[in-house]
Amino acid sequence: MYRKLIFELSKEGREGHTLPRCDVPVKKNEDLIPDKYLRHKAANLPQVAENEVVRHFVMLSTLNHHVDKAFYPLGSCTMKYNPKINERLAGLPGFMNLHPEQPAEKVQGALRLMYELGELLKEITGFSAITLQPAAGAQGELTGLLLIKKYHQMKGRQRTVILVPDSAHGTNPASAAICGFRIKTVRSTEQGLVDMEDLKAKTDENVAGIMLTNPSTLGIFETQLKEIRAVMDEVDALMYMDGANLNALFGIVRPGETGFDVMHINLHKSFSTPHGGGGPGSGPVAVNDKLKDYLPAPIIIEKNGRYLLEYNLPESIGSVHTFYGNFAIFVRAYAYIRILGKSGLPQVTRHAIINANYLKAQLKELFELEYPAPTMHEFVLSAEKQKKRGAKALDIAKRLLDYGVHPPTVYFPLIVKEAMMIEPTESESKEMLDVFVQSLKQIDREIDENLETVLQAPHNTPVRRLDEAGAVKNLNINYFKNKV
Amino acid sequence: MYRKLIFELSKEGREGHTLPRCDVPVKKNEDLIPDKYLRHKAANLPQVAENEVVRHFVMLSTLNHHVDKAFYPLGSCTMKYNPKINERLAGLPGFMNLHPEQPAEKVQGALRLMYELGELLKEITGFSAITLQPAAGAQGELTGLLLIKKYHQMKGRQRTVILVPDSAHGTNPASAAICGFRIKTVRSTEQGLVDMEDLKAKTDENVAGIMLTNPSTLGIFETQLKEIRAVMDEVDALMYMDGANLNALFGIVRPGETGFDVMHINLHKSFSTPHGGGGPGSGPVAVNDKLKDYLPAPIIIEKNGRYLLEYNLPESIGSVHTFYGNFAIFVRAYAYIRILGKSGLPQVTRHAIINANYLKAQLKELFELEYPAPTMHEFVLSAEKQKKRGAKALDIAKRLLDYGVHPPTVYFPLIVKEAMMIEPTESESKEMLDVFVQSLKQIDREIDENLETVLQAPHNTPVRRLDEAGAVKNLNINYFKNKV
Amino acid sequence: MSYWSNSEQDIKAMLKTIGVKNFEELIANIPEDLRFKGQYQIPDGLSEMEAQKLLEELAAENLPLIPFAGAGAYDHYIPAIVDEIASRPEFYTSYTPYQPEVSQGNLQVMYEFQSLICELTQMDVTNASMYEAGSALAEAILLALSHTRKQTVLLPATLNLRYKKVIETYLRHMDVQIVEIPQKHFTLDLEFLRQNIDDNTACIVVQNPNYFGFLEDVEAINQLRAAHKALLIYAYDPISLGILKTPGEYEADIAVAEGQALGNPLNYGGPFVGLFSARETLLRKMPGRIAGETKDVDGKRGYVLTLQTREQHIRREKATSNICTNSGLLTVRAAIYLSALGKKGMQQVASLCLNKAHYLAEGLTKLAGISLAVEAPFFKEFTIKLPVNADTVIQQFAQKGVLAGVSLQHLGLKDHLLVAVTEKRTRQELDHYIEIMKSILD
Amino acid sequence: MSYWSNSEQDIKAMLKTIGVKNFEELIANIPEDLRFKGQYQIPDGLSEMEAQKLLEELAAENLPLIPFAGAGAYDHYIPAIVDEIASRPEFYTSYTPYQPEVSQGNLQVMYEFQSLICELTQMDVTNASMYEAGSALAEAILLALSHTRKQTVLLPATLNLRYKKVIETYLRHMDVQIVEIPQKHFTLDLEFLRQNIDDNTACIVVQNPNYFGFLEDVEAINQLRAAHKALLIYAYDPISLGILKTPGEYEADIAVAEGQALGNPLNYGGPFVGLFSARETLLRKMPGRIAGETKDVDGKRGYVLTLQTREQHIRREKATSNICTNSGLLTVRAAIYLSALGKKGMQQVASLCLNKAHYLAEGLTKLAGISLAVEAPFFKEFTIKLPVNADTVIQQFAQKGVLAGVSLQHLGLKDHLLVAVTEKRTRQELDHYIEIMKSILD
Repeated sequence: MYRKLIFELSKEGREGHTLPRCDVPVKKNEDLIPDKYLRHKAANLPQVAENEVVRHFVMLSTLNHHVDKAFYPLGSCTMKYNPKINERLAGLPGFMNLHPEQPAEKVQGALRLMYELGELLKEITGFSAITLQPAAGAQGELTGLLLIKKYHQMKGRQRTVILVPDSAHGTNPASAAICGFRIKTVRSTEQGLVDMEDLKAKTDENVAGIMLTNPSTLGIFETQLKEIRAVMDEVDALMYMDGANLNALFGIVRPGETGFDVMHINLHKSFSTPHGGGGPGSGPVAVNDKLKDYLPAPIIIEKNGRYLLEYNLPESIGSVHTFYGNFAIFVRAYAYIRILGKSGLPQVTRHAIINANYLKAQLKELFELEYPAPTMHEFVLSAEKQKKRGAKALDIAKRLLDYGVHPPTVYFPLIVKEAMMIEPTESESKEMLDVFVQSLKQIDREIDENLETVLQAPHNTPVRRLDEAGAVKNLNINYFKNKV
Repeated sequence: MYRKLIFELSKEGREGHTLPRCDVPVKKNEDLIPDKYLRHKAANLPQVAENEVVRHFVMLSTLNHHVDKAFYPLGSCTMKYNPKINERLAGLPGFMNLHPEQPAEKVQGALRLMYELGELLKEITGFSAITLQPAAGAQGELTGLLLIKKYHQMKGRQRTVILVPDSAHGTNPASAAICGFRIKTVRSTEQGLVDMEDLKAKTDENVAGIMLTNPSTLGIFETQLKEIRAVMDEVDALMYMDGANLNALFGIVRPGETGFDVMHINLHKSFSTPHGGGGPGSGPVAVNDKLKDYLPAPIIIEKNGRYLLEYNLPESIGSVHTFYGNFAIFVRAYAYIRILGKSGLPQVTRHAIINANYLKAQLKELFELEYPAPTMHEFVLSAEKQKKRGAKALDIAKRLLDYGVHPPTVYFPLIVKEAMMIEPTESESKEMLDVFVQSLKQIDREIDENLETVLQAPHNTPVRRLDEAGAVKNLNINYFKNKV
Repeated sequence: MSYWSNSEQDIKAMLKTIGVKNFEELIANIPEDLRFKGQYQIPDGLSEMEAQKLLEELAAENLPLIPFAGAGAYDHYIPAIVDEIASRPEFYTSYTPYQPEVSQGNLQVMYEFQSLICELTQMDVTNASMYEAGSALAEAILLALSHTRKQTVLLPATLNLRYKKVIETYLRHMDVQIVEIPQKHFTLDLEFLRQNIDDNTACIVVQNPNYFGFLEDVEAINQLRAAHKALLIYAYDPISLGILKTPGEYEADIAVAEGQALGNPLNYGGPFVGLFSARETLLRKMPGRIAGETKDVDGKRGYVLTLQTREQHIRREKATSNICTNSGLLTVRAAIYLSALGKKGMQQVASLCLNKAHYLAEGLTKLAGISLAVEAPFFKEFTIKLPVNADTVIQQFAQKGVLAGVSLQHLGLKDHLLVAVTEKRTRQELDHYIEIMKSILD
Repeated sequence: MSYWSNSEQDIKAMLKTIGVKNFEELIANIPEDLRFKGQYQIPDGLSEMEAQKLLEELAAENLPLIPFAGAGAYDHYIPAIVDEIASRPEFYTSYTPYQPEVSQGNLQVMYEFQSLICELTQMDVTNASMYEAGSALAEAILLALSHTRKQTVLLPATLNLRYKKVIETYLRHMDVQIVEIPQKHFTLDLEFLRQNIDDNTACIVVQNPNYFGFLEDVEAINQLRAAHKALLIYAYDPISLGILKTPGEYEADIAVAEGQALGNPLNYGGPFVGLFSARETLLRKMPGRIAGETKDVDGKRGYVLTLQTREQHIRREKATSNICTNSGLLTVRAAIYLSALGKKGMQQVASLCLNKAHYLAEGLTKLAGISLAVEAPFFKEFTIKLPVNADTVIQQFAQKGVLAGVSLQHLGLKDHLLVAVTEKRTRQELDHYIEIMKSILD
């Protein structure tokens, strides 16, 4: 099969795009800019005809698994269906062609959309204020932690520790570290909940707050929120919720009412905006009254039906985005919420939870279920039994590729050995879930009957198992540097 | 692999699209329309969720060969690159959302575009008048023949015969037959030209005209146009040019200047509008002064910079399209012509002819070249030699599929045995042509070394050789009828 | 902008392989006196950016009005997935599935499209599409003439006049008598039909809802034509079949429709897509391509073009029709549309049209001087009689950004206006329409 | 509208398989006092058609002005193929390539993107993107601080103020001293720099062309920073590198840019895409994902995420950055843009911007009372001094549908206007701009 790099298609003199003629008098570059500022050797960018550029990238696209192809149950990633209408709406010229420095009176629709999206998210999460700025969940975490830091600073104290359960997303400790916090890990109980004894033991006057993912990465709802709140209140520490799993809570729980002070929301997870092969996402941060004055500037305010960007926020932590956040993602999330509406959102959660439980019911015998607590929108199995029979979680994942479905997230969370973290989302049909179950059962049989087939998998993919260690050893991350 | 019918995905109660609530008072259907007019059993259309509808059709799409994938050298089909800008422009709301009954003063841009497209096509073809109405090449032929018929009728005579060379497109005789003409076939010479003796022998007072494809389906330019014209003039018969191969003539020949009275143009071939899996196309018909008064109504006229649809054409043959033709295709063709412009169009032809000759030069030894006359944009090889060694043109075509390229048109034109009609178009790069040559050479070797591989081909396609006879014998062309 | 791939350097190498010095040598056989010697009198080429600006300016010279016009072109909502999928190059840059092994996508969609239309219409067989309704009706008549070997065609005055013109063009050269059945109270004159149908009648074309939007008494027509073994060619609105009796139930021999409403934009009248269905007995003479199910050598289900012996590339002058390229991409759109709306959606969209059209009709006929052209049942389109000239009304509406409808002036009905209402028209727009009309009449 | 697949019938069957009576049983563990008992106070759901109408109305409340504003967001032409390809669900509905065997499309594009940016900048290594320029610069500084283990960061007043605010937010909690280098004649004050740079300086950030559009004397800056082993963080405009000297040639340690200009729409400021390149020596501390070439078990070339030990899902709190989701889809667009324009196109687009910007500047400075803020070389953006308040000028231009530029009021320069000109601005638009300005001043 054809599989070239765009650079290998390049041939001197070919053209992929024609620029317009210059309709003003043309001067030489060096007549307008002193020579010492000029580049003397052109970048050796590809020279490829338009037809070939199109074929190249179309071909590359077909090598990807994607939501519109088949099941994509990556735990914690919420690979749900991305409604096509949202793409159409985000592409409206009245949104797409707006310069961010346009005067407010000429962007009232954009500001209103952002304002209303904020109001909707506040209503859904039960918080009283919000910033839409953070460009992704991890930046939302950073923002939330800066708010917590500010809270303590305003009280004149230096708090240095963030508590993070061992089931947390990897970004949680990383974000806390970037804010200059030390991380203390809190153990989970056998039920997958926060170990209250461990929590109490680790909570002292150095603690700024705790970061909880709820439901946790085990897909388990943390039922001890009131108790955790009480522990935090003793030292006036705050509670941060990683909202990556908000998908599981619509209509059931509003985090702002359960003791949390601040949370981030992944619009590209819970609110169905596309993942774009790794972004852009969007990570708004909602807070309660304790933190609202510290939100990043600008915020959008409404005055007599007109909308404004308010920069004059003396206690703000500053800005985390060059402009106002990922506006085109807001358009999609806004459309999604408005289309589903008041009763549709709770249905999303209902379907997501039922789908997860339906899978779990059929797989919990086949695999080990280390945490048998009630499952929300996702759950974690262990392939320990299979590993003993010769095939690791990784092998099972690779073999699933041959069955045309994407494997679950594997080896995460770290507290489950041979973890397989499965999130079907509400979009999937019973039939698709059944195909997944059958595939796993078949692979399980293959382990006994034809182990090599599993260990050598995948067989039907564009490339087979790739040498990741070799990639590090013989590092080649730049075509031109490598060629030199 | 998943390969279901949309009907097999259907499950009671699933929804693929939600209609808006009725915002006017709702009455029952039977309160507004008497029961005897109503359907009592709903059509058993699929019930499939949006996500699954998307996946179904996306999956189906991936089973198609297409221009944006690889080489597609179907002779006579001109599978050239379809510029993406044309899709963007045809989708402008100011074009796409226009109702055809809008008053002329509110569609000036559309009318101007149609008028200017007509002027451009007249300039390119050398004719003096044009209709854009015909929806495809075959309908263009029909229109042209009706014009020829009208011409003779206006002269008070009944002409019954249309001359068609044996190298003609299948639609030529079919179109003539539908107009009530009898067809007389004119032989080709060994050079692939019209046999002048045969032509003269068959030309008499019954002949209404001759239909010529130029270059012919052999890719050979008919050099005897003046001579043919002279023969036709003797009986006042007209000359029709099938313009399917106009791609080969830009900047070299203007058909209207070479003796033809009427021609059709395939916008979806020469002017790069996409083929849409079999349409829509567009087949404007250009004529000289002899025929201009008979063109279908309406035509677009310009008066003081304003554009109008003129219906008052007393000698018009009528209409061949409900409205004005395939407007969205006009937008694409217009953009294409304006982008290439005066000197770009001749380059199109130059590249198309060089590409064809480059292939021919490398393949004429491998295969038989029955007509060695100079090749324009396409040429026809014969796989007679290969057939003798065991593999027919069909086998070679099927084997080419395994190499990832689409085969040429095979078994056409009928005058070449084991014909393979190859049209590379100007879009293809030298490298792609080289891949094609190498593939054919490889297959030729396989005939000797591994004949079964060729005869059993294709091997790597979504399905393998299909039972076409079985399809006719056990006719199943309607899922519901078959299931009953 | 250029769309060829090779550079002049490549060309040089290629000419060398060919064995010529220059391009001119390759075309030296073309006689001098046939050569075009000048330069095209057309503008210089443009960059993509310039072309976009140019075409945007042209598009801006059009003002899409809110359409209350129908008459064969309807402003129905197009679900986003239709655009999303049909804009895949896998669909729009492919061609006729001459090699079925690499065309299963198009072939299966053709098969599904045929089946969907069959189920919607309750007809036996459907082809893979025609250009649009007008020429599809003409081809239906050609089929009826060929099948019955009779010479008279009955065309009612309640048939879309534009369709009629295309039919006349297709039949003009033939030895066929076209009898127009006049309208009476804006439906087909049954009495006239009774007197004019005879054993020489090949077919009668019935459009239902008819051009004026009103429902014909198809059962009565049917009785008359059955007595004379004339074929019934039934022209329908596919959206209407969400709730209206089907051509199959009316025992139509051929059912034809404009399929634009099924997920295709207005596009100023084209490309549109003709839907063509028939009784099984007419199958072998049916024009157009047909996809059929079969198996491959491994026994796997697959689809091919079938019954190709009807077609011109095999039968040449003996083909049933000359149609070749059709409206493939629009059938992809229609198949997606029908799959997305499904059983329930098609009923709902029809019901919405019905209710909204009646809401508007009721509102309008409350205005002094306006009445329905006839008190007959209608679906989404209806004709009203105005106390003023319809063309003037249309012009005044246009100034307010609304396309009021289609004037029936061309039928000599200067004060009649044909109004269509789809599910897209909101109550606000309907009320606004009534307001404008009121202000014009005041 | 609903986007779940299963019907209530399916749900019934599934609950049975699960072994519960109803959904409520599945969430019975959630304590009552944590439950949300009410109903969301948000509107009822909408059909797709209603949502489209609603959003179209919102979009219509925005009036996209013809932008002569830049300041970090530029209106460059986006070739049609960029939209065509990036709108394929294969790209936009996929995610981080955790399973490289079924993600070779995204991985290879990442590798190509990295290589394209390396070649454009003449830098050694590039990551697979950051959110946007502001936070990318902040991360660059974090990297410099970590690498040098020094505490002072020099930020010139000629840096985009919005970037500066993000940087300050990221650094606020750290034990770092930010020293602002003032501007002098709208470029960085070299004398101040000379006096304030020392061995404790971790890095200096230089934006070139700077916020005001003018070119900095990077060589002079470079000499100063080299003497103190401070890192050079170089913020560039990727379009400018078609003709301007590269960060690589200036020996930058880290080069950062806003990549929006490379085929991405303005989108009211986001999503944008941060370009992040560095010297090879900084690679192991570089934030963000990186794709690398490798082989599969059959020896076939393939691509994987590499150097993941820098990343948070493995290193957790020891990660070099917390960035995870980035701007993947925008890098696909940038890769297509750079591939389509290619070697020649990037030179041309830069040259067009250069010429047009100078044409406008010349035209404007001929008007009485208008001058360039400083007579320094500039690329596509420049600052002018007006005889009137810039905000007023902007308002008056806006009434004519033109975005005149960005006011520098926030820097205390009320009568200064920052104007950007891309290749999209036609001569007619430039002349129109001059005309409007003239009429305001008259």
